[in-house]
Amino acid sequence: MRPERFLLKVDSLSKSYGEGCPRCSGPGATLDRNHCRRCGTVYAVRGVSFELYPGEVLGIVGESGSGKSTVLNCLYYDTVASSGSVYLGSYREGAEDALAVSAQAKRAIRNELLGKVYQDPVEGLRMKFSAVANVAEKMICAGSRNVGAMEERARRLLGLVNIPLGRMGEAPERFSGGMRQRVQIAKALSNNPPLIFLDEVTTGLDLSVQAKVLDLIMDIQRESGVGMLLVSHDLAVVRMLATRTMVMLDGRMVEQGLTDQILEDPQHPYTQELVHSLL
Amino acid sequence: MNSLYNYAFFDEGSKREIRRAILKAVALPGYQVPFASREMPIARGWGTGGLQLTLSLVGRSDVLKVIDQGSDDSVNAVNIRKFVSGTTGVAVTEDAREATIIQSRHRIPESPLREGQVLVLQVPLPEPLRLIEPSEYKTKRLHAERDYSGAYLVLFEEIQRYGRVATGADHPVEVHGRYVMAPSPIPRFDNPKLDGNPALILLGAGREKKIYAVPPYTKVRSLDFEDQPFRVEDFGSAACGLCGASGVYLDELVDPSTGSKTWRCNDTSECASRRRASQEAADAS
Amino acid sequence: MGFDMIHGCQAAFRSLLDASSYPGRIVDLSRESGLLDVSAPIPRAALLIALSLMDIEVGYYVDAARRAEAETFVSRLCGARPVPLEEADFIFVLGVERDLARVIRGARGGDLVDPHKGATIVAEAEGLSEPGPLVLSGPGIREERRVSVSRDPGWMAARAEKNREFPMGVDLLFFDSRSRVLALPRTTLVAEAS
Amino acid sequence: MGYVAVKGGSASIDASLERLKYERLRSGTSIDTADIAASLRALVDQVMSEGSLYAECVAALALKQAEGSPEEAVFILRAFRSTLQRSYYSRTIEGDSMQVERRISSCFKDIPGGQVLGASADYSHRLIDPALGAEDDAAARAFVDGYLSRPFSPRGWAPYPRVTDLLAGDGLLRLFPRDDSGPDDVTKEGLSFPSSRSMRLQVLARGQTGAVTALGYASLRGYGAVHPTVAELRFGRLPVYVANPEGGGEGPDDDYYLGFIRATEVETVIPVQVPDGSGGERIEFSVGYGFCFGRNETKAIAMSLLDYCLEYKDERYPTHDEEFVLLHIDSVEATGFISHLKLPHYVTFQSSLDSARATAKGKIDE
Repeated sequence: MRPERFLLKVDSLSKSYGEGCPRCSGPGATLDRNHCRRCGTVYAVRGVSFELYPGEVLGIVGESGSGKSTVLNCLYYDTVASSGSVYLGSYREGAEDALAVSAQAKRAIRNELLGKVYQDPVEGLRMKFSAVANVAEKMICAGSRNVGAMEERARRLLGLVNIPLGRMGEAPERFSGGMRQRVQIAKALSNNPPLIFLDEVTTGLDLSVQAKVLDLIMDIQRESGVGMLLVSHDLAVVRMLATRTMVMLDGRMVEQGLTDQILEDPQHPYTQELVHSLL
Repeated sequence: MNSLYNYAFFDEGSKREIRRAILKAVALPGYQVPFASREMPIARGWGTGGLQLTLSLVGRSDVLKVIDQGSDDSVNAVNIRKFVSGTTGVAVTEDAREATIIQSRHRIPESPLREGQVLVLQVPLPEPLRLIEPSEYKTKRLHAERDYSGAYLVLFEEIQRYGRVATGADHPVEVHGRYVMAPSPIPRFDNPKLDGNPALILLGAGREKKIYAVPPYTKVRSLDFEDQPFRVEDFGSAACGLCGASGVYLDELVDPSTGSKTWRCNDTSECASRRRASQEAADAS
Repeated sequence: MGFDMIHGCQAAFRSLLDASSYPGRIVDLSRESGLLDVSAPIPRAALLIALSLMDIEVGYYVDAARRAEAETFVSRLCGARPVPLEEADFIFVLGVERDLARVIRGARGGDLVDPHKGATIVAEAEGLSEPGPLVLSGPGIREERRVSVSRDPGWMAARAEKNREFPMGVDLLFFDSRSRVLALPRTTLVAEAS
Repeated sequence: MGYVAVKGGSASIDASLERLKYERLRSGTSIDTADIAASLRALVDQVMSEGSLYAECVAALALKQAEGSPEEAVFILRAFRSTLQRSYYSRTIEGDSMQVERRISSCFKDIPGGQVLGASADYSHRLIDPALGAEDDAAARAFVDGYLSRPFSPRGWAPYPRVTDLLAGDGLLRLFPRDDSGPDDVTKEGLSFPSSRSMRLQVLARGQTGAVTALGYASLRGYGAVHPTVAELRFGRLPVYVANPEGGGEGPDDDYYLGFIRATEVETVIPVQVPDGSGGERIEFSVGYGFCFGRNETKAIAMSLLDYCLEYKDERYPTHDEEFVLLHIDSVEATGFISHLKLPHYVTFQSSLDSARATAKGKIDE
């Protein structure tokens, strides 16, 4: 099958909010979509497993509340997964569960081996620091202590994402939405992670801006070969970027396969509905 | 001695709690141990953290020196020395070499410390990450996860803006390769003295209710970058107008008669002993 | 008894602070402990440490052959509460034959957010001397320091494992029958001389 | 010329303290602390509440020493408190056991037990009274004798029912499981976050009257999400018991009665939306609790608002942020840190000057 080692292997990842009760936590659980009506426990992600290989872009689609962003949040340690295992090809050669390590080890993994572009740039950037400093922060996190080198790389990456030279010293709070997303992309790439996460990166942007950001991501992926896990509620975005696609509904993964195959021949009724609405 | 109160003001239970916190602070270099800071008869922000440490440490055989801004005779120093000696009867000195406990605000004495001495520093703001993160809950987690990118980022941004790091006093340090720590508002000039010092350095923040420590012979590094190394204050060729010393921390004064700038040693007791020594040498010859 | 609660505890604390600040320096508590009641069911050095550091705010655990007797005595004297091993702030291992490694493994190590909650373990040794076969290094030690701790060396591996991920871990205080104390805070690396 | 030490700090401070004493006594009179305790009751209450020490005579003494400055007096009282050994912990004091001197509710026109106005300036006209300038001890005694000679029929002491119990009876009050675990004590353990409710209540009850009032007001005015009604405000005496220190019986009959404290207690009700269990929402009332030593109704009401705010976190408003509220309302901490700016800072300022000059130089070099 595949000769090389996976970049990311996710095994039965789950995330719930609430204590659970006999009605919802047993084997014959009855849920109303993804939550228990009796005790209010929300099962945001339920037993999701998948793998991602070097150079690959994997898309996750689903409506809002389907759990797709929660998957990213668990993987980037923005939220604590309830159960499951995560293996990273670049961490201990994929032999150690990256969810079972200490908080300081998690912080190191996130700083050195991962990048993320948030839907809301306020979460991903320090709005009052300069764009250069924002990009450099990720390098500082990963242990770089050379101002000249960081500055040079930050400026090069900001150039790559089309931030004008004259504005690189400005703070993102003075930037437009599209510019902010581009700074986030530069930041996510800054320490050369083998894998980056993109969460609804074009949501809320004007259509023309969306197209530019997507082109940019596509170019960067092609040139750097970085692995990407991309979450979107928009099938068009996934169709443009992702080689393989997973479909999530009510916290579960209902279908996965090559993006073309899913678009051509959707199996699950929910996917059929999604594809239909796209066409 | 003021006999209305217990020896060293505190009841024994308060001392024990602070003593437990001190021992944990020594075992965790640079980590801020929370403690139930007591209200003291001097104001919060006037050295109550340092005072609580001193009162919990002090015993009959100690010799105490108190410094404020380099001077034994500054208001805060006089006040604290009076209080500690008033409630304990402990011996006091102005000579850093004679002292077993030195409580100081904003300076590490110029004369090198030795094994067995304890330097107690008063800390107004113990959290080095407070400027980038106002929430105590979050800064505690940043320390837990050893995420100090914010501290470096502040320095990086200063370089972007001013072409160099522009911190004043209280330049953050990394202790024992783990915790980033506020060294209290000592000038950068004093930061290198924290590294590998033979004396125990205890830091106390009364209002913020934290105790932390730099044990003797502990690696302390001022945060900097490879190509923007840490720099201490630069006095150029200035020398003390009284004792002639240079290479020491100086206070800048304006001569009231000429209006021109003059310099004086900040560490007044060192300056005095230098002058005494040169006077004796002059008398002898 | 001739022991002065205020000045005796202050002197003992300063000695413990000295020992913790300069790991490997063996401090002598015999002057203060000599003034304590001899009929206590726990060794005088341990009693002095308890008196100096423990009170109603503290939970402790005793591992000893005469455990119940020791607990009654300590609780009455300090007001501290006996608690299960894994909840204890202070742990006393009295008797060199006791399994110190087991106690270290079971003790509270604190967590990354509150590492100061790691326990303090006060353990008996037959003798403490300097120099010796254990090579100490870390904060408080200029280069290295060599000491000898006479008791079954099983504790060393357990301690190394417990303190593997700084800042979490436990802090050790060894005492001997002559009321001498050696501190090994969690930062001290202990190796055997080759 | 030999070396002459430049000294003066100690002498200047001594002179300053002597001058302070002179200023306090320059009129040639010294006020009796008993007069302070008897006549400046609101001030004594405020100092006890912020000082978190119920001791009228000590608070009066502190006020005399502080020339009436509450901030100074609280400071003195807190420092004194630090030296006191804790001998006993009292039995839990239930507000229900209050011997009520004043009790009002804004929720209902009439409440079981009735509204008790008690002594209050709320209904007075705040017109300065020149006649009080001439009031002396004889006039005071004459008034008291006349007042006490009038016939009055005491109600007799019986507990008043709680207004919030009426709402609970209707099923409209948001109920929480009873929590009888011991309180956390910020004077013993230090405040940590997230804080427990017992810590929050303690910090609020000790809070500076002006600060608690200001933040409570802000929460009400728009910098908070509170729409309160005072269910009940009580002022009166609360008996304090400790368990028999000799052990003995466990029942309350063996407890020792220590005396009473005067206190203000407030419960405000605030509407909250809660899930109705079938996907929708309904409105219930939640209770905010306020309490302080002595009589300080504004502070107790403001505290009840802040108690609610901190229970129902809302990121939009600083008054719902526990660190913002709890870390800034303590009198000793706030006034101490503000006043420390008066201390010399020439070492740190020199360090800043060095950096400022270096950056200016860098700019010129470019």
